[in-house]
Amino acid sequence: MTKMTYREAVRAGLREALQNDPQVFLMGEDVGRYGGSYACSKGFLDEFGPERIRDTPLSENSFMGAGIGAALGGMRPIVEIMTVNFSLLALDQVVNNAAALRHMSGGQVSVPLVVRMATGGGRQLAAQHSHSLEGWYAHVPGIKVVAPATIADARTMLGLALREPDPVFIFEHAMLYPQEGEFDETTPPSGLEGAAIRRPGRDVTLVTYGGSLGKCLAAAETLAPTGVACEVIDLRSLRPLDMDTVLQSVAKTHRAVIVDEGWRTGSLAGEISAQIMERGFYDLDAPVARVCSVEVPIPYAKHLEDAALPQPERIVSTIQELLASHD
Amino acid sequence: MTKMTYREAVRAGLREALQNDPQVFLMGEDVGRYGGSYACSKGFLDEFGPERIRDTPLSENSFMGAGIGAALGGMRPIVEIMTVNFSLLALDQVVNNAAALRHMSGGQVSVPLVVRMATGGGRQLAAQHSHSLEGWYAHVPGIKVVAPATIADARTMLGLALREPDPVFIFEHAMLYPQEGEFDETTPPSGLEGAAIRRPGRDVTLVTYGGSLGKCLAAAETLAPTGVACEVIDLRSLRPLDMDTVLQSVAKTHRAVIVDEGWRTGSLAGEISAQIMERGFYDLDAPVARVCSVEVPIPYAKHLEDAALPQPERIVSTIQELLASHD
Amino acid sequence: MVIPKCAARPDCTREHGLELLYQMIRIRRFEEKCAELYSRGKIRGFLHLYIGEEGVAVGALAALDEDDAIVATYREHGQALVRGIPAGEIMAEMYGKANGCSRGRGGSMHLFDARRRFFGGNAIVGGGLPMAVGLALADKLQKRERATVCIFGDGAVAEGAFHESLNLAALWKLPVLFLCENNLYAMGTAIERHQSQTDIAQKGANYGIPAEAVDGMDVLAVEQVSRLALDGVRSGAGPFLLEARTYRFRAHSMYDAELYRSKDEVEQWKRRDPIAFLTARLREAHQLSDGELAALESRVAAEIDEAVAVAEGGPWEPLADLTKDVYTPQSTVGAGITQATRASRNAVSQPQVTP
Amino acid sequence: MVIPKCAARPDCTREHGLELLYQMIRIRRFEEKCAELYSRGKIRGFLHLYIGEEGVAVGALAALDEDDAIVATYREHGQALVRGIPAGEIMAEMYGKANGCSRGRGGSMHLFDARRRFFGGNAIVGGGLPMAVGLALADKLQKRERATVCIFGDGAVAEGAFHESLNLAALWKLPVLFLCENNLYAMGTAIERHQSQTDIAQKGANYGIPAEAVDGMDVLAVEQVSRLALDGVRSGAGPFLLEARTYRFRAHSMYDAELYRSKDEVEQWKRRDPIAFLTARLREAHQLSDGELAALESRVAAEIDEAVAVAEGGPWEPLADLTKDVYTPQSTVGAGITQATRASRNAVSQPQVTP
Ligand SMILES: Cc1ncc(C[n+]2csc(CCOP(=O)(O)OP(=O)(O)O)c2C)c(N)n1
Ligand SMILES: Cc1ncc(C[n+]2csc(CCOP(=O)(O)OP(=O)(O)O)c2C)c(N)n1
Ligand SMILES: [Mg+2]
Ligand SMILES: [Mg+2]
Repeated sequence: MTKMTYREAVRAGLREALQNDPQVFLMGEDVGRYGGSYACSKGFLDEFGPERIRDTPLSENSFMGAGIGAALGGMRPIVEIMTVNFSLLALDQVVNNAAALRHMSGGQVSVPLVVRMATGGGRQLAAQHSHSLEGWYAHVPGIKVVAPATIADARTMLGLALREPDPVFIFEHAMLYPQEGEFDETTPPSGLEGAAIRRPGRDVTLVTYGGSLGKCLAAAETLAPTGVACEVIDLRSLRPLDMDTVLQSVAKTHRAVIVDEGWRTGSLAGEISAQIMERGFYDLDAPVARVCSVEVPIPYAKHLEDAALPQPERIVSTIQELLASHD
Repeated sequence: MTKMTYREAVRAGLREALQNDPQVFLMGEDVGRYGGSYACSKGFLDEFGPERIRDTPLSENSFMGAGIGAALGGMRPIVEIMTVNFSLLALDQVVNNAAALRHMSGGQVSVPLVVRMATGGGRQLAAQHSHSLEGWYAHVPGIKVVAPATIADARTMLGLALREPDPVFIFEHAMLYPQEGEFDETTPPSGLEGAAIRRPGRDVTLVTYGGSLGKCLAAAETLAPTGVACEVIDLRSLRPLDMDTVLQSVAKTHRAVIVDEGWRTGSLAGEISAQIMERGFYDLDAPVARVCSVEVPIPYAKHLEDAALPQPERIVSTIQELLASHD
Repeated sequence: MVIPKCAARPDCTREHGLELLYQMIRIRRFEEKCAELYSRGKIRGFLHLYIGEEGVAVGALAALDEDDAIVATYREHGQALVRGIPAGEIMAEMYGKANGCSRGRGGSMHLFDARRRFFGGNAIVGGGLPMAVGLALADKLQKRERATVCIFGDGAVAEGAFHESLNLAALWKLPVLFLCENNLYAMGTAIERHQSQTDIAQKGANYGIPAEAVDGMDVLAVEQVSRLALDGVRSGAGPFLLEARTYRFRAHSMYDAELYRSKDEVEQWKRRDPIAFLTARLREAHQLSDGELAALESRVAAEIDEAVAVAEGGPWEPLADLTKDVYTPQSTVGAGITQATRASRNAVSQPQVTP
Repeated sequence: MVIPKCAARPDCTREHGLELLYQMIRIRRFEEKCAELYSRGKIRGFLHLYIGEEGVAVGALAALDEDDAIVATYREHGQALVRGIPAGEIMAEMYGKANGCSRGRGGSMHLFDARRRFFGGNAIVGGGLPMAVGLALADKLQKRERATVCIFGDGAVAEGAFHESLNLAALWKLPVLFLCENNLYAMGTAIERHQSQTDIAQKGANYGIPAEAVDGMDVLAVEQVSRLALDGVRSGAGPFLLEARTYRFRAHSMYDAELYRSKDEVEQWKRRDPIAFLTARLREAHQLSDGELAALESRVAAEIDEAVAVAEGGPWEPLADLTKDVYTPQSTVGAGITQATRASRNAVSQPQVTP
């Protein structure tokens, strides 16, 4: 067991990947001399040299595309987009090339590209720096999307992603980097794709991922003394979705709340709710509820930002209403 | 009553807007000398001159941003992005500026911008030219999103959009342009936002919009002789969603199928299903079903493309299964 | 470029020289206060200081008319102050208060003042350039002889938006002054590592845009070139690209360990402090006494104290108003004229530089 | 640029001249057949003909080695044919058949052949440039002396991707030949209306990239400049920008009424037909007889008949396989090596120009 922060876990995963495979290289804005905007690659430039730790100009669209090309050319690129906010500039390359090339070519090529980016709000960075758009990525066939929420996943998911033949997008919630936890080197890593039950319970299923996992666990903790046992599911992978795990839980608890930092309308939470509807309808004792971000560009002021994002209190009250509605 | 094509309706709406307000101008790739890639602005360059009918270079991100700036500067720009596929290059300006400026400035500015684009598949244009990403736009607070499905809406929605103080995105399904229909000048236009019941029925609610409306009506027609009466709802506006109309219908029919050309996972259809769950759960006799695009980059070959997109047959069989599942 | 002597410039009176100095000191002291308030947790989020670069904003904005427009970046306290947004409103914004210039919704990176045609604070690198093109297009279409100044860093030059926007502006001969604050770094990436060709002014030729580089540490030079450039821009000659060579003395933002540059390099540049430079010039010309300088400083100190008081005393936006201003209430829309339009049409005559 | 006489070029034997002519005629006749098949409904979707521009593809690709890579646009039948993708596979692709070079999934705009390092057919204007940069980066990192040719139109030059990609390639000294097919129009928009500075080769200077313009109607000139450029590119000198000045004789695609240019302009350019030009040169030099030309034509005709037969006879992909190839089956992945990697590593020795 090693104590480490999420940031250190990401860093260790990156370092291991660079050490294990000479084809792996890291490319992005300020990954080198600056050490990474979240310090995840601090020291790497000295350790691995400028060929493998490549500072890029501010050109998100093109270095995303360059990652795709390098993957086609036999390398194993890890592209870092500082935050999901700037990835809007690169979506053409993601959707029209990374996701489509394999199918469009009749299966002749694969694009073994890994892309990492920070996501989410909570640091008072205001409207242009607080997006949670991983749900958009989860809509696109041809790519895979994961969101490590724990130290162990932060430590191991990159390595798993690098075993995939197709593009994998890793979303790291920016609020997680300083969080501390234990990492057990002896536990074999979970697969890249399955969901995980982070807390078992019988009364209500909480489905979440990434930065919202901690909030759900906090809500569960708050409710426990009141006799409400929440089962907390961490999706881990947003595409593909492991709905079997979700549905099994719902079959047991008969109630579900989905917590997702995306704006509510058109959120990934909506998709999960729809799939529970489609495959678990007859297990439900009450309609599935969602706790998402309020539909507003995330404001700077702390009290407004807090009110805009999902919080444990809102999760708790949503669960309480859900339970009340049908007792 | 005038007989016209959807294309002519769009063109007439544009022409009227340009005639009515000297602040209105049209800007986009090949809107001028070429006459518009879908011929919607043919002849306008001669009629309104190059100041108001502006051919742009291939620079989607920047002329979208220029539209935003021109709107801030007191003009009434209509930006045409040839197709939603290319709008991926402009999403940064959409999400980070058009949608956010008003809120981010504390309400000091509005962005009275109208953006039109073609969307959808069905013409064998393959993976990079067949996206239906209007669902992504519908996720973004700060903008409005509409999808005219009828001749009347094609004719009038642009004018209504130009009365809005905030950005409005109009999605015209590319398969609709050659379709013919009647336009009744004497009927006052519906508002920009409400949904419309295009065919009343008591057995099942079909919720759809844009290019899928005709497919739903065809499915309803096919089922009518079998004694199944479908109520077909055309959402018209994708943001905001008129869920009241949907829920009223579901309260009557107790069953719903949502038809949407977006890829299934993370589709707008999922959102509507989730909202029916949240607000109409106890009205439902069976789980809400979805007919969406298969999760594959849209292929070129006709038989594959047809299989990938929603079709009347698939809608019919989905409805039949839904009815069978609970009888 | 020959640096004009202040006294030798017909437009540069002693009063004007003192005004420029005053504005630079205002920015410097204001930001020093911001840094302090940041470490005390009063200001949060990202905070990008302009210290060292004051000559650019003060010089360039001095050349603006009140109905010209400004599009700035996240490093825009200086521009906002010079443009006349009251320091208290700026400080309140950084506190996240409802009396902030963006009602607390924007913070340091999104200062706005539509009445003064200050169109933000944009936190997406390169994101403001297309908008500036559009503002200028609106002016041209409405036959208004005014300019839009679009400010961006050297890092933004690598973005596609730079290329597309310069092409558009040149093609359509739009009244934009593209003002690049070349401080030699995009965050931790030196210009040699983000530009294959590092002479930014030379890039004007790629678009047929006249261009000039100026010493950004010399406020007088910046002002003079800006005036010349703006004369052309306003009179219909099309856009101009001005590269101001400058340096930021502080970290990129409050989180930066500055691993990418040497202390020595920073010290070298500090010797060219734009405030010290102008102070020396004014002294040489016997236009500034110790007493006058002290008076300037205390005027500034008083303004900043007052700004902090405004921020401290400001109210919080009620939570009930969280979703206000996502959409424009229809009631505020009169006959197709939006608020923005009205704001710009009724632009109040406003001193561009507050005393 | 002085146009080199074929006989005067050491690398240009009579056989080579005839080979170039043959390739241009192949493209021309193939596309004439495509146009016919389009009107008969056999080919659907968008179809962009290259007729008039054959000299560019034939000249430039003649200078390529078999392990160089190509990234093309939606107007890529010519490049695909010259690169050696069998005409039957291309035609079958346009029929949407399973024996098409992209299994019927791509159509005219997405011809692929990984084994021949032909990385598509890209239908997003400018979308191929970043990918080409990445392919070249992979070569550089793996110390392989090979080049990537990235083909794009004049219209693509306005996109941000052009700017970003040229900067990246130059900054990192990557082996890319950027080949701009300047046919003076982006769809219906003439270059004067989409570029503020219309000399494309001159834009190399903006990135410190050596550049040259060449007469795209002269296949020999294109080949010669391409060879020179590629020598530098492969040997580590960094990227090169080559502008080939050309013209498309046909509509932009099959739906175009050509309102934006005069018949007269088109006729003027047709007088500079690259096929007629080389034919005349070879005749002057007594290197081509009527009989030889007829033989060439009938060889081409036979190939095209055969291609149509391959397409007509090809099978349809079973509907059950619709979602195949969205993801790579894990079974095809060996020890972290993907199919693409393997394809490029085991690249079969392949004649670059099929006889
Ligand atoms: C599109 C985008 N990419 C990345 C960032 C993160 N970022 C913020 S500032 C900055 C450096 C910008 O440098 P420059 O344009 O030179 O401006 P300076 O900070 O030096 O004033 C970066 C990379 C961003 N805000 N936007
Ligand atoms: C990003 C993008 N915008 C618009 C289009 C539509 N479009 C297809 S081809 C074309 C013109 C491109 O001109 P150019 O690059 O000169 O190539 P050419 O067709 O002349 O060979 C346009 C506008 C597109 N495919 N991609
Ligand atoms: Mg900088
Ligand atoms: Mg062209």
